[in-house]
Amino acid sequence: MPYNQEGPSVSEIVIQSEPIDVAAIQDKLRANNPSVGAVVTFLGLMRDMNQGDQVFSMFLEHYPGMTEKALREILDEAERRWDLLGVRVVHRVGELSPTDAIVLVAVASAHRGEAFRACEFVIDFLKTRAPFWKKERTGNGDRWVSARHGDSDAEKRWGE
Amino acid sequence: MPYNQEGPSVSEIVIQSEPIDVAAIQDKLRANNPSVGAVVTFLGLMRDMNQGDQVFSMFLEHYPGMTEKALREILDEAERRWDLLGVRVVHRVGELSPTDAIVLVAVASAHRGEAFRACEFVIDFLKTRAPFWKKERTGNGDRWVSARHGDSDAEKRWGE
Amino acid sequence: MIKVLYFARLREELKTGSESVAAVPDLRSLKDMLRARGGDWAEIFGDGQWVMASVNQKMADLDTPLTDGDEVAFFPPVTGG
Amino acid sequence: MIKVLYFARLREELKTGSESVAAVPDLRSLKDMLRARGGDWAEIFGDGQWVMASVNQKMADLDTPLTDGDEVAFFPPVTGG
Repeated sequence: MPYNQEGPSVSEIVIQSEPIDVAAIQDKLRANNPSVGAVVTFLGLMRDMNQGDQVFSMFLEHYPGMTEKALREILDEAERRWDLLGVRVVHRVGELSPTDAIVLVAVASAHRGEAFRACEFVIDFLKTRAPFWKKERTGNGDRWVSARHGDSDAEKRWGE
Repeated sequence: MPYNQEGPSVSEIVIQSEPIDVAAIQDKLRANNPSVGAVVTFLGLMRDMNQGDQVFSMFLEHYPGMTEKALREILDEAERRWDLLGVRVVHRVGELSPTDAIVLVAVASAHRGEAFRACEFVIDFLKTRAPFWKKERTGNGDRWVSARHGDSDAEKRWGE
Repeated sequence: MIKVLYFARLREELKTGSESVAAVPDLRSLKDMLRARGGDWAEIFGDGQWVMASVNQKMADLDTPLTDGDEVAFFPPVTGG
Repeated sequence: MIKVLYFARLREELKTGSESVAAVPDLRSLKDMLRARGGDWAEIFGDGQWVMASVNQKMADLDTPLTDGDEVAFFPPVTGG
């Protein structure tokens, strides 16, 4: 594996209540690094409909401290599996509105295959292992969002 | 399939010699559309090394007219295969320098799986079916870049 | 003592976000103790409920041993991203 | 007449970007005709060379029929993206 276990991690995690500055994060990942041949970015956005109901707003709760540790484990595993030049994960918490970006995962590497694999790996594991919980404010009252079976299936694709 | 064969295409193709405004394209894909739950963006960048040689600059030639048709076929196929809310492909031609973005593929959909699949599908087929050719200016003189076997292998994953 | 945290739906239904309890040998013993409180506690920590847990901020299962001073959290399946 | 275009390395080695030739029935006949010119043409359109072709801006193979007025292009394997 090309990953140097003793080398510094190339990944960075931010949990914030402020909006995500997508352009700044992507620019920083590629700036001044002419070894980067591919940047793959996943942006997860708040939709205004869920399970047939109109959603007006959302509150994102998390477990401070554990959130960062859980994400760090996922990113360390991604760096072990693929040869990456940079990874950024930014997740919002607090109040969100439809069309707001909830999470960004951006991965830089020399070649596109590694960037695609690592980006999808990180979001798949974030969805099942990072302690965030969504509460939706809908026309039928407030409700906690239930975990989707599709998300644990998505995680299982990656083996152990 | 949820794709309406008679409906208008949600995809847009631009071939340009100007730098790619990544942020503007991503913003436009999600703006005012609260049905978008995921945007996956691939950015292909010029590296300063290729096959062991320093690369100082690059010239990208294309086949005007056919380029747009070839990309249109790829995007139409992606729209048939997945339920997409928007696709943008921007490819640069002419002179490029290391760290310049060569190509952007951005896909918006309700859910992440479709956006990831469609984004990788489009770049895999672009690499083998769209008429672009790179000429590198290296320390060992100018040279046309050779097609990579990995690219035709990547295309084959998608079947027919 | 063991610090116990509750998040999201659990925090709301149990009407508490954190408490301290006497040390017990493992997560199973802790869960049994909480269930024995009855009412909402019996329901939430009863069989067939999908409650996740962490010990010292790492995902844990019922066999995970506990030590005095540990931080345990109980929460519903996560739904971020 | 058929319009024939050459791109990238082919255009440079053949020292021409476009020309018009008399109509022939298919792409194979056109390739044979170009190869018969000898020199660089024989080399580039010879067996074992990986040259791609399009007819009216769509990827084509040697069996693709040609009609008067068609636009044919020959080029190396593509390397964009």
